[in-house]
Amino acid sequence: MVAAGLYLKRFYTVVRKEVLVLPSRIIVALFFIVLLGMPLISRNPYLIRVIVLTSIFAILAASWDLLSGFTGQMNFGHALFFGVGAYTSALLNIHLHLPPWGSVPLGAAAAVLTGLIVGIPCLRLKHTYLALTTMAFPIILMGIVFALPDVTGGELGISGLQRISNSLIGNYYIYIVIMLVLCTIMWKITDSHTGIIFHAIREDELAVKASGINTTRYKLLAFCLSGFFAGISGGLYAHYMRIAGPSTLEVSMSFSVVIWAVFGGMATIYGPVAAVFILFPLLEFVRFWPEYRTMIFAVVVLLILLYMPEGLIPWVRDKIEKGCPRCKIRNVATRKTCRVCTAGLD
Amino acid sequence: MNIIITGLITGSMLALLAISFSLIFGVARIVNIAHTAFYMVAAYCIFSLTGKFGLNPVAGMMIAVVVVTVLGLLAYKFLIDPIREHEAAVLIATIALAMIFQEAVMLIFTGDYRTVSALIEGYFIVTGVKVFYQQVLTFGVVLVILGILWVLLMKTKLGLAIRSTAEDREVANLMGMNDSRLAMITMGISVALAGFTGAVLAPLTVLSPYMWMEPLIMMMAVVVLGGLGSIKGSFVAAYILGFTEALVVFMIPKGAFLKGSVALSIMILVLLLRPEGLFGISFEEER
Amino acid sequence: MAEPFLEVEALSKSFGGLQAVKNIRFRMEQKEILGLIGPNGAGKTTLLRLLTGILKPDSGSVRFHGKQLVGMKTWDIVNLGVACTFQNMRPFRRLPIIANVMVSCLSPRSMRRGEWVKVVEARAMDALEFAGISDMALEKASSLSQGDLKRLEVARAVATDPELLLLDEPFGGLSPAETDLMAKSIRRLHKGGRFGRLHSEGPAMIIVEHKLQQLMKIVDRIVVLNFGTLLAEGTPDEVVNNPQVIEAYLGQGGGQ
Amino acid sequence: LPAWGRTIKIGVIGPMNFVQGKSHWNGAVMAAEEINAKGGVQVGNEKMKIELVKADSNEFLNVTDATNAMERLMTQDKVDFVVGGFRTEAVLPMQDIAMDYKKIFIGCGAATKSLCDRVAENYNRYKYWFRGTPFNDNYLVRTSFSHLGAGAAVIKNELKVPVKCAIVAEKAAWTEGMVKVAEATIPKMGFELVGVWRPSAVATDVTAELSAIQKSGANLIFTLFSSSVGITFARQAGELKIPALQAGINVEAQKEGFWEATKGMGNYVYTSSTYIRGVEYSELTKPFVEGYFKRFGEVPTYTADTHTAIAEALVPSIEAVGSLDADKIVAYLENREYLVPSGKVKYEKDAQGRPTHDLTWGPGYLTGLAGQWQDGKFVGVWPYKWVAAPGAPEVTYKGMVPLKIPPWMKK
Amino acid sequence: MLLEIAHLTVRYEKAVLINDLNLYVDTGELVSLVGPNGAGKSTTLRAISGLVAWEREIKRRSAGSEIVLEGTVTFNGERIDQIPAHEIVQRGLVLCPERRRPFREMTVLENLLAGAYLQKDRQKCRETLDKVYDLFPLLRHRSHQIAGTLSGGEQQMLAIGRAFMSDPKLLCIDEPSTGLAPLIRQEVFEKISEISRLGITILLVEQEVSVIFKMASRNYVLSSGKILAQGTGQQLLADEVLRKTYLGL
Ligand SMILES: Nc1ncnc2c1ncn2[C@@H]1O[C@H](COP(=O)(O)OP(=O)(O)OP(=O)(O)O)[C@@H](O)[C@H]1O
Ligand SMILES: Nc1ncnc2c1ncn2[C@@H]1O[C@H](COP(=O)(O)OP(=O)(O)OP(=O)(O)O)[C@@H](O)[C@H]1O
Ligand SMILES: [Mg+2]
Ligand SMILES: [Mg+2]
Repeated sequence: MVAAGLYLKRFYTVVRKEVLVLPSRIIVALFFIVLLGMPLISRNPYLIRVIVLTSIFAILAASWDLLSGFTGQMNFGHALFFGVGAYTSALLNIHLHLPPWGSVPLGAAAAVLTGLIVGIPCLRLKHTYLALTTMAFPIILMGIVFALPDVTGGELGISGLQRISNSLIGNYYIYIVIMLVLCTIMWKITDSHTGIIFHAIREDELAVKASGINTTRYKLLAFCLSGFFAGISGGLYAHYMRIAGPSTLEVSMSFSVVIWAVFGGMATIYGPVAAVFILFPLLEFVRFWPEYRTMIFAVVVLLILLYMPEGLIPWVRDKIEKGCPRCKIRNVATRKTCRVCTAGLD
Repeated sequence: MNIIITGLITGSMLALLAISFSLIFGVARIVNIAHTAFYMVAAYCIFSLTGKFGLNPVAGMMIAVVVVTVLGLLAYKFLIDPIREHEAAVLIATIALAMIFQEAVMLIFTGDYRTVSALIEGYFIVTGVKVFYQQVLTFGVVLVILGILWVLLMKTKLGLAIRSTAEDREVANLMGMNDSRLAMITMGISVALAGFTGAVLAPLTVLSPYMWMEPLIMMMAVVVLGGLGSIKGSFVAAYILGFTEALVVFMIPKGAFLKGSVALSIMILVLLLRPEGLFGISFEEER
Repeated sequence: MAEPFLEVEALSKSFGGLQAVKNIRFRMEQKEILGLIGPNGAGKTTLLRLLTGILKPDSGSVRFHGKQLVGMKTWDIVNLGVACTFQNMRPFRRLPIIANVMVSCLSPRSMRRGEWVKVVEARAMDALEFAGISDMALEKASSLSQGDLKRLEVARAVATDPELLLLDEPFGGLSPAETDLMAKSIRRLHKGGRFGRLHSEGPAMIIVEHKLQQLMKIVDRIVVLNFGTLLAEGTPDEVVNNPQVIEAYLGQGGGQ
Repeated sequence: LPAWGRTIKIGVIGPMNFVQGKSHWNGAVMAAEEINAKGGVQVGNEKMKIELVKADSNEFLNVTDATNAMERLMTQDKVDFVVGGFRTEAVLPMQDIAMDYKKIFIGCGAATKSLCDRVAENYNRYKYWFRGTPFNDNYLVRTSFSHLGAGAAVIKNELKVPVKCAIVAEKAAWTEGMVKVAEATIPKMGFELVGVWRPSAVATDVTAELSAIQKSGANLIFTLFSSSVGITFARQAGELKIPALQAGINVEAQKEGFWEATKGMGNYVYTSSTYIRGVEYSELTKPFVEGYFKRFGEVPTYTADTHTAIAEALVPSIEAVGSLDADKIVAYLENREYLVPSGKVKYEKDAQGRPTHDLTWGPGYLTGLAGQWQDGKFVGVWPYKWVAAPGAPEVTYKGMVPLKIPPWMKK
Repeated sequence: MLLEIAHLTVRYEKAVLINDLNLYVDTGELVSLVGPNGAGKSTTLRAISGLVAWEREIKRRSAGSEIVLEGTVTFNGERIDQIPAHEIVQRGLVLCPERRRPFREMTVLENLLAGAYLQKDRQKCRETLDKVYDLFPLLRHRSHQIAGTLSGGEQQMLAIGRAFMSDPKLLCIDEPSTGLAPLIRQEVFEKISEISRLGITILLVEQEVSVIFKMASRNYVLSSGKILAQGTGQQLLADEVLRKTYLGL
């Protein structure tokens, strides 16, 4: 009892000292709370479906950011990992009757493998070369999928997969929790030593090598990590849709991922996640105007980027917070002095 | 023989698209995904001008190129230029632009497939193979344009300036080069060429609002294979990929749908050996 | 017999038709500072790059503690204890200066297991302190002036905790006063000891420099390159008075 | 006006930016207007009005979107029935969602048989699915071969040469099985098979293929096209005057715009079709085709059979059972045999006698049509004196004309 | 007066790089600008040649950090602080930037030709090219080498040569001697004074105080964005404090 009280107190202190000091952290906390509490407010299956799919794509967008935003290896073929994850889990589920908790991780493992296979030829490519080359991989795989219709179902895909959970709310929580956990992990990764090295690789690879870092390993690591998370999202998607088809490999899928991530703000992880949570429901929201849906979507993206070229989230963040010129710690925009070093903020 | 002709035509088209694409990439580091969308707009322009308003096809072509160029310059000025410092944002902006063009075309012309009649009808026979006059015409025009481009970029000051700005805008300024105007000019040339490609090619293909997707990828493959910024490279690579596609169609007729995949695989194989592309410049230490 | 510290044997490298490094051989001791001079384009930078594996030699061998370096990856060489700086500074422009150095601190050689970010940061800070730019640690590297970039280069190399430090024009772009300071720091580093959390074993060094005045004060021995070949070798005094060196490199009254 | 009871909500789902989806919608609109004008649907002692809900599945571009649209229909719009769907990869998950909510979903576009196999295998879950149009891919093959046979017969008669047949099929799932069957069947039909070509569905240049085909000496080309390659192929073949008759499936050629799209080069293209002006399967055909033409200015394609699905399948069943209860309607509908504008519907059972809710094909039921472009007009040419099986009666629908071969084949 | 800078102030966000700087250069003079690292020498040259304004324009468009540029710069009787960098070049004020900055992927020859971008007269262009080649014979041998693969010193020569190519009235050179071997360095300084004697005005930023003070007619000592002192070499060297703390002699 006492221990519980103590913990509660500790928790409260942490919340007050670490979360409540910055609006962005409060927003993240609210985001967690709202998502987890959603079913208490509404159990509308359509809404739930949209949120679940949004979550799946949020993982995907964040995984792209992990690879491309951080290490600067622009991947224009991210659908590859998604598709491999989806197809692998689908095949395992259909033919070996593996339950989702087995097939999804194995699908992710397959995506990691794909990451390696794609990563090795891409190791020596840079910038735009890499971007344009990666675009080719899902198309090649799509060719293979069509060439082997007996295994892959060709254009029809593999359908009739098992659901992860048969209850609406159960499903919801499984997906939401997985999303929140995975995104937090990704964010943690980028916040660690590895994150710094990823950043540095983006800036100047040769200099990183000369600093004694095995850049090959880190670049492949980026590919594998990104593949892993994208593969999970692919597997989750397949089990949610109960079908894995060639649409998971389409160019438009790869493009969407890039749009989400850049729209939200690259090299942040939370940016792409937030962007998916804005753009995906937006596309649903404009259903009332079907002829202009894509048009509206494109115009919104274009206009926002015109004013916030760094992405939406960094822009918002800069509005509500500002960095201390001395110690670079972030502060609420309304403060006059820094909360740590008390330097003047204007 | 067939392989040669098909390869030549596909190759020339790819070369034109790829070179005009890498032009603007070269100067302003803009990866213009909407490039082929401009090509589509030009094709539709011709369709409506010749089909709906009954204009003479040549006049239609000219107007189409002008329209597309103006469109391209406007888009550049108001949508791309303001965010040019942010490569990723530009990238998305051009994707969005392509989507907008696609949707606009869809709204105006619907999603039905359309065709445009050839400038010269008919065909002739070489070594037992039927060749359309239109194809020959296209091929000839493309070669001429490529030649002009070559001279423009390699032999004139404009070309020098374009390549200088591509490398270091700040220093280019110190040489008296107006980087923003150069970017504008290049964008104009680039888009005009895309429009021109669309115009010449319109009679040979089927128009649909999604027609920009297919050549986009092959175009990028050509640019990468040839080496970014290398005109010679794009030229050679375009024909390599063009012939590859043609070969696939002939060697494995049942696998004709694989032509794209095969061509892309070849590109990746080449890049494995030469990461900077066929004619790209590389620094040994950066391998 | 103990292995020589560094032994370069018949090292050659050519670019296209140009033979940048021709059949170079020299040795150096653990406790030495070696100056490497020569006219522009003599192949000094190329030689350093060959030593660190950034470039692959056409032939020849480099032995470090008896270990063949040729064919090894750059990062492995760095982790053996050979660090280098770039003549044309290559900072991570958009990262804070401290993060620039942290990358070096994160190399397997320099990193101790399970070290927290804070500790790594402290060590990076010490390296910056050494180079004299710690006050700007949190600024972006892109805002550094030419001279400060040079110092950042040195700080990065030092942070890998090297046994052999290859400095490519460490004084380039530094003002005379700062050159002296840097020269002093380098000497101090060579003596070994502690720099805050940074522990220095007193690395051997090869310094490429055109500012001979300051160079002479810190080096024990000088190697002169010309057209990729070894022109002369000896103590600073010997080299400066070598007529060939004077003709090819110093010029009448140069370097004084 | 009678006092309306509640409305019957019918979701129409399809790729609304594309012709297929537009036809889905048009057919449904026409049905709803006709029924509402007649005073609505008599359910028990209530008159109910039909209300359509349009859902853009965007399924060609984005399968996720399609499922969201379906979910929305189910839970937001709370429709009672759904008609539509086209791309199989999208219809499969859409079907699942409809079944989750136990709503009757009449598919009007996807031909894949596996959609109906699901009904047989798991009746309780999938019984709410019915095939509306077209008949499944197996039958599609059978009709196509009949068309091919008819074409071959004309060639044999007029030219007195042996028939050499080339197969040209776009690379897509639906052609996969058909190509295999065709490769096996064509030699059995007594023709020489000279080769198989598989261009991409959106190829814009097939001169390479055409030259090869001409070299192979083919005089009959079995085409399987559903996409833009149909236009490219027909146009370039016409321009190059390839001496062969194109027969089979060319979806683009079923449309009014084909003549214009090929600039007249598509003359003599011969393709299966569902509706042709002037051809009548039954007494329902003419009012439907002419009405549709009057209303929308074009001849209905098979996705416009949402009209049939609503007006002939759903509404009469609702009226007969006197309720909107899906289970009751299913039980009634699956045993019904009824006239539709394209023939007569009877739902099939599989070999083990399990209901599949698939459509029966054959003389007297649904057969489809084939038409040919003859100098700017698309006319019906099959079934023309068609004998389905030895001894069976000859079938010729009203309004048919004889098939022609391109004059340049005659040298 | 060929160039006059009055009350020049440059700020990057909150950092003051140049603070109320006044400076002038007369026609035909060779003026040097010296000072410790980070003093703002390069920034001054960048401000004169319009690059700071150019950068400000870009930053403003991209909503990035804010740059403030105040004060007047007069060149040849005309205010140039408001006109874009590429037009300043047209008026004859040319900057050879620090850190060499060659066009890495172009050949040496192309680099030099780019320098002569504004030169309309082909014949003259060829002549200047020959002059540059005479100045740095090494470049002649390397004229088809990709500039990025040149050695550091060779790149420095290229950068100076490229600036010469634009036929300047006032040539601003930022640390030309970095990375040059003593022999070449001597030569470069000789050539610079030669050019200066030919009537081209030169504003030189250098670290080699001992050499520079002998060459320059006047010198400015810059520290923390402010002018600390100015005068001939002898005057400045006479000041003990200055010598010790700022010039390191
Ligand atoms: N990648 C390359 N391709 C072609 N030539 C090269 C390459 N790298 C260097 N060189 C040439 O090799 C020679 C040696 O260059 P290096 O950089 O080693 O000179 P250096 O001695 O460091 O000169 P400096 O003192 O000017 O820096 C130079 O002439 C240079 O032009
Ligand atoms: N973009 C920038 N943002 C903020 N501060 C900057 C920026 N660029 C330069 N600075 C700062 O301005 C000061 C002056 O820089 P500048 O490059 O003019 O120095 P310098 O006198 O040329 O030094 P050096 O001799 O090292 O080249 C430096 O302290 C530098 O850190
Ligand atoms: Mg060097
Ligand atoms: Mg400077």
